Amino acid sequence: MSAVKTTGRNMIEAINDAHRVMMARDEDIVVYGEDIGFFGGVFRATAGLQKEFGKTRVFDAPISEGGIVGTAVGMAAYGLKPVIEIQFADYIYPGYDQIVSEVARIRYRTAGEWTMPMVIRSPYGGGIFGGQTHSQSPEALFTHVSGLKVVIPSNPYDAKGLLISAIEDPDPVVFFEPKRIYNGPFDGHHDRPVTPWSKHELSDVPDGHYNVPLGKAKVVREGEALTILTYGTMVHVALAAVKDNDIDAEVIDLRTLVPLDIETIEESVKKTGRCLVVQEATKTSGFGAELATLVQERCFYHLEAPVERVTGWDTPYPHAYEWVYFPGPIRMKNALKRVLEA
Amino acid sequence: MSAVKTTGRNMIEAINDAHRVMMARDEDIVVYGEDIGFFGGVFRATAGLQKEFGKTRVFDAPISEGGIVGTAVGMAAYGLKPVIEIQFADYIYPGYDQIVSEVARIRYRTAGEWTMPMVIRSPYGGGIFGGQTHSQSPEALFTHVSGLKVVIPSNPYDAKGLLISAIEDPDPVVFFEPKRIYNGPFDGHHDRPVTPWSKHELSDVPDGHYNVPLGKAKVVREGEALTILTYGTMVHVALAAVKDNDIDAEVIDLRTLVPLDIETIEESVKKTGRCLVVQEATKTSGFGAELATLVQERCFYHLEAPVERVTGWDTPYPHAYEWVYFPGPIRMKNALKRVLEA
Amino acid sequence: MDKATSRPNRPALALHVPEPPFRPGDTPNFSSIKVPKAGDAPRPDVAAKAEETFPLCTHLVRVLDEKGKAVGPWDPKLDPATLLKMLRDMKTVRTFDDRMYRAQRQGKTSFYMKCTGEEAIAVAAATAMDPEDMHFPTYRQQGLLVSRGYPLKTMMCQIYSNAGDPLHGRQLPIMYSDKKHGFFSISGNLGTQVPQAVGWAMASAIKGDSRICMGWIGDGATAEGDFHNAMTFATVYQAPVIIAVVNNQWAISSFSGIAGAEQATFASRAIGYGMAGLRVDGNDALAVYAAVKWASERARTNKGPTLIEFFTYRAEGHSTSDDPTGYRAKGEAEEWPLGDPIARLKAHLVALGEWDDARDAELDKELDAMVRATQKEAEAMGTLPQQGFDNIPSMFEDVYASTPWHLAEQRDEALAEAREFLGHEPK
Amino acid sequence: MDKATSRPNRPALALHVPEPPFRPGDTPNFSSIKVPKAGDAPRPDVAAKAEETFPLCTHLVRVLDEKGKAVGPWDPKLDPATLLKMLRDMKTVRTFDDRMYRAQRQGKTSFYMKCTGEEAIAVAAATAMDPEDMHFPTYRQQGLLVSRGYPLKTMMCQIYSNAGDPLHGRQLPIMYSDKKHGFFSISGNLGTQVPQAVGWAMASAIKGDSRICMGWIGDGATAEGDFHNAMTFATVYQAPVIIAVVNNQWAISSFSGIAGAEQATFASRAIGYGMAGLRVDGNDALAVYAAVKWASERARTNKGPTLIEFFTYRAEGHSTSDDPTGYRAKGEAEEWPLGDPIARLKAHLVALGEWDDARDAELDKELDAMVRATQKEAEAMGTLPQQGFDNIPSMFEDVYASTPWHLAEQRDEALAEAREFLGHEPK
Ligand SMILES: Cc1ncc(C[n+]2csc(CCOP(=O)(O)OP(=O)(O)O)c2C)c(N)n1
Ligand SMILES: Cc1ncc(C[n+]2csc(CCOP(=O)(O)OP(=O)(O)O)c2C)c(N)n1
Ligand SMILES: [Mg+2]
Ligand SMILES: [Mg+2]
Repeated sequence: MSAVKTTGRNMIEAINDAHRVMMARDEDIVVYGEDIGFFGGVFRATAGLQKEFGKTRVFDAPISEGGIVGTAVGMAAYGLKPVIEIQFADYIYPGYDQIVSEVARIRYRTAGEWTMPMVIRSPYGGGIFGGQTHSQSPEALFTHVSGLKVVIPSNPYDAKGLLISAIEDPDPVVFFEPKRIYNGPFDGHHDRPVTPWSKHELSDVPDGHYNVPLGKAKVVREGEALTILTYGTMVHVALAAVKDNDIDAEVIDLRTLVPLDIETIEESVKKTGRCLVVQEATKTSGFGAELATLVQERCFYHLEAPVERVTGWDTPYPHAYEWVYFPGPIRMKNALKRVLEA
Repeated sequence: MSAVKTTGRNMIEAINDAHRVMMARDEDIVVYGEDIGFFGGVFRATAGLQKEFGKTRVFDAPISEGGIVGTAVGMAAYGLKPVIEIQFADYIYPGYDQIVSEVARIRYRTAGEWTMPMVIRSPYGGGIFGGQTHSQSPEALFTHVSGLKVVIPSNPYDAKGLLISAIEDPDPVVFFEPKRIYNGPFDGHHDRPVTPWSKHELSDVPDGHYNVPLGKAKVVREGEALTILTYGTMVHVALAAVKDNDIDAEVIDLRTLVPLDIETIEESVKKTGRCLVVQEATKTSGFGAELATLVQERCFYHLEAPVERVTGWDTPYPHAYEWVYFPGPIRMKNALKRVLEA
Repeated sequence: MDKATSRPNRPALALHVPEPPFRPGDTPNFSSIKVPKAGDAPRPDVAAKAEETFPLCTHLVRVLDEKGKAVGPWDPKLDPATLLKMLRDMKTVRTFDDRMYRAQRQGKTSFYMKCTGEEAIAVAAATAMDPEDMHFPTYRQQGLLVSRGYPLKTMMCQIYSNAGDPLHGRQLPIMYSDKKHGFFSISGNLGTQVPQAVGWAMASAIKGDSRICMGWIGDGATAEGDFHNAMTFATVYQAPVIIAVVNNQWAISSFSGIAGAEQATFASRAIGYGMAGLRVDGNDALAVYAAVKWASERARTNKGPTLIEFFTYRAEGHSTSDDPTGYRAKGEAEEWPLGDPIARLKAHLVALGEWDDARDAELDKELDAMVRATQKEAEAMGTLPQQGFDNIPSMFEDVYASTPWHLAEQRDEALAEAREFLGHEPK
Repeated sequence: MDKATSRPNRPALALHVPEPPFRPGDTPNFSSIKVPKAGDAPRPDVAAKAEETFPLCTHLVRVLDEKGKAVGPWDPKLDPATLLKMLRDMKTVRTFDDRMYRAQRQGKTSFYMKCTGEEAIAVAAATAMDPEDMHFPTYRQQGLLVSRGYPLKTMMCQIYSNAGDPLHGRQLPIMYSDKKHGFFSISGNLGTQVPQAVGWAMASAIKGDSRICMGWIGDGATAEGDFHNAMTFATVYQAPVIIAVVNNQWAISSFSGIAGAEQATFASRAIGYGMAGLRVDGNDALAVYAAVKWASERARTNKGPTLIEFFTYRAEGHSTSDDPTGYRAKGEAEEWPLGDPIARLKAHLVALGEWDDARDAELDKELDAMVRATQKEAEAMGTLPQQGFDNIPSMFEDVYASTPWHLAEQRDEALAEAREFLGHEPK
């Protein structure tokens, strides 16, 4: 077998390439959303696609998230595969009814006669001084909805491979992209210079088609002292904290929240006996609660300490207090300490 | 002090009376929603109010949950107190954006200059053969949203007292009413005859004004063997299961989910050392996950067994399989066994 | 609250709350409703600019006159066989409704919804469209299925959630779904289907297909944001879609004024978007047919979408859960100025010399017998009270294409519970 | 997917995707835009039936002609002092925008949005309404605050999220909020404010108050369901509200055709609901004033709501995060047929003999100096880079009226973190 050709890509470029690869392979894929056509999207995720695949497969949509999702349901019912962009996750709510009541339910309520293969992509998370309405992490509002898959990549390689898998998946996938790390990984040290993806091995993204499977977590660091369960931007924050504090943690990048890779989680926690779950989202009823609950349900007798949570606070994401809100290095360190010293 | 006069009321009558009492006391209360005016609501919760308080304080709204909540925001900004009805919780999603992005955030984003005192009432839960779209329990989609209070009564006395407190509260309250028990408590035995509220002491509802405070749980049964945390219909199912299986459980009716009465919970679990959380909602990322996580975070060293969950399944609520879906007596019994025998 | 201000030259404001003309106890009198003469409405060319239709948004396309004669430019000049099939289908719907309503009252299922008085709309629309065309219906378009030959027995099995229910007992009665008959799964959530219809039509256009699509919505549900979403997307992309508003005057207990009908017809919404619009006598099967035909030809030739308001009356309660005597005057249906759609189509056939009372009575008998016989067959497969513990694993299927671990665990738990509850292995 | 069907006599469908007339590299030429002569539009009585306004939904209310003369029935005949105040306010807005844009570019804050070319709209609307009336604005109505005398310094402090920011650094720059000035908190979520405005107006009517309300929305955002919700509720309850669509032709990179402007004007939406509607030259301060005055008198006398489309052009990028050269032709603003609103109002004052170039230059200088001085004062209270660790407890306030245990715990944790990060007790 010949070596796979790779190209250095940041996350946006990787996501863009996933679109390109899949649109060339599957004529039934259509891409639309606000500003995604000629302009290529406010984050440039769809740059060049309209030129390459034409206006009827890649086009701007009215500012109506409900209409975007609603028409996508019809398109999927027809037999197309819509890959739609919601400009910011904070603006997904006008489409929430169509997602929860329709996209998620149609396979079930039609006993499989109609299916809803579609990908709803949306940049999420804070760390870019976006204030209350460009910073939210609403994944838990989707993990509670049966019928949806929820995927969150943490690096360019996974972003492309997961997006390809999401597009190929027969079920609807909500695909949240951590916008803070579009252009480079972020370790939570807002006061230190950032490094671009080009310095990171996972920006070496294969050209062409490949899959990172849905439902499979990745152990991004092996360790014995505790297990850290996280996803998105927080993977990098967790890795940095582990390094900064010289802790032999096992760090698991979940990649898919639903369906969850429970095996990898259980195996790890049973080994380490301690667990920390890390989310950027507001604390109460976040996905971390589901993770913590599952871990204690399934690994209780292996646990030497309570499962701890590192999360954003239960407030909106306040513009100027971004770095007080963001679950950064100190919050990580303190939680690690709690878990390890308990 | 003279004895308080009481009247036997089912939950609907208690809720209706709370409206009446409050509307008479506070001219700024307006009540609207689909079919709630002349007709008095599909569950009759607002029966007679239009006649008593006039068409400009009690009126039918267009079938537009987004418009209902959106206009309520404006009314609250003006200085009124809207008490609005969403006909079924399953239909709250078109209003979700206004609730999450506006109602919940306005006090915060205006630094308290504008507040959003309002009550969003909605019947929720299954057990009435309502199928997928008249049975949902979406409370966890609101407990994750900071700025909202979430209240769920389990009997007529609490329903009236909590609704009065919700109306008087300076913050927005999502008030979910377990429709299965509007007319009588339900122990989960769908195959046994139901009893009306009139046979239940908590249907002895005081006339006039009284409060059941928000944020305070109620120990509805004291016990030593384990703590059951639940709310709504499931309070009755839990009590029945405890009785049927002769278990000395402490049963806590949370009444308010946010803000939670953590003291009562901690005190009980630290005493019993075992805990079961019970929700009717679908399992994954339900409010039970937050409860279980909090309990193990705060009572870990008192726990002799994992915190277990009794929940609905991670499927839509299927019409004919209502009693396979519903977390009934057998699911309760098995979970109690797991918690006690672990 | 801050005190309401009253200022010089600034009059006190007042809220207008619409109220229907009649409430229980009143004697309904609909003489204020303007009913244009049959044949009066002009018929623009199918390729006309949208604005040529705007006057029709406040008019009423009518073909059948009081004597049952088809008149005017909208007369579709249908052959008697087609007319007779429509009559038969409409009668079938009504007979079916009556039987199923009773079945619910007898405790055989949980819920039922009739479309009494509105039978012409779905039946004539189905007749005017191609069989390959797609519908995104609401719960009052059972006539589409009947007209397209979907088995009544299967409908009944769905209503009973029994072994013959293609939806495996998952959906509320009457929430049919059938791909082969171009009938999209009915949603419990009002309005959602209309942008979906637009999306389907957009997809058909994207693929250079020739199939068009029709999205249905009630007068009350037009207030949902999704109606606007549908109108916007249909307009922007000139989707080959027909959006049908069935204005039956009521939304449960709320009259159409609560959805905005006091100030404008529902057809007028089209004008706001620059979309073609028609307002049609929904109790006149020929007018319905002609309007849908016109709009479908328009859509089919890439001339853009059409909004059609079907003006009709919900002659019965909203559903088996509803008692309309609580909020509207008795006798409204009888007073309704557009008459009964079945009677009017029958009169037309009689006027044509193609039909008579004897044959009509014969047909009624035949349909009644047929529906009863079908009902027996369906009930042989079970009614709701017997359902709910057979084939439990099916309940965990189709959440996803394949069953993830958590649903597999839950399925096993559910099976164990059922075993214990039943005292034997569930079927 | 199933294969797209192609059938006899059934032509292939095609999707229409709107495309703006000019893209980067093109030479813009707006001669296809019909600009009616100033003074041409009739002015219906304030109490007229809504339908009398319908022709105005496709017309354009204009008062100022090319020579700066005010002509026709919509001439509000304002006194020079008012005109001069409007000119001053519009210039203040522009000067402020320029300074704050630069401040963002200098790294003093995260974000800024100008309203260049649209200054007449908010300023003249504020002038036409009573000071007690309420506004539910979007992010391009800074002119409302300026006209109502809200301190520029406070606006700047909000932009810098500094110690003088009344919103405690919680909101994105320019998301002002001030109750005293009747300026409702700007939302990041498009469209939400319009049904809120209707609700406020309904409340005012319920209480018999005399204050009316104006809700603002951009052309692009009219596609949101909330726009329809607002139109429906406003119509049904005849709320004393004005709904203003600022059609500046662009929504970030999407031209107004993507919101439906190819088929109908935004003012036309009013017709669909039976609401009064006006389409107004948004670059003509007098026309804006006159239209808002008309609509406000209508609302104030319980004659119902009005939809006004202000036809204008977004002369600059969407925000500091946007570079319009990526999607539209250079020079569009200069070619825009309705000119610059400030230049036009100035010309009018000059034509009236109330103003001249010298005084105009003087005013520019004065405003520039004033804004710069204010900016210095504001910056003395801090710019964004210095914010974020002072008064941390405030960040946990106002989530609720009082702080529940979980937020108290989180506050204490945040304080401990800050202590550690800063190496000293946070302020
Ligand atoms: C989103 C949503 N809100 C509310 C309901 C409850 N509901 C069911 S039918 C109905 C009335 C619908 O009236 P209309 O649209 O006129 O249709 P009709 O029943 O007259 O055919 C209502 C309010 C619902 N199903 N979905
Ligand atoms: C619900 C929602 N969707 C998307 C966005 C992102 N967004 C911010 S401004 C904008 C364009 C708005 O255009 P328009 O309404 O015409 O107003 P303008 O900027 O031209 O004043 C978009 C898409 C948002 N803020 N809210
Ligand atoms: Mg109706
Ligand atoms: Mg715009």
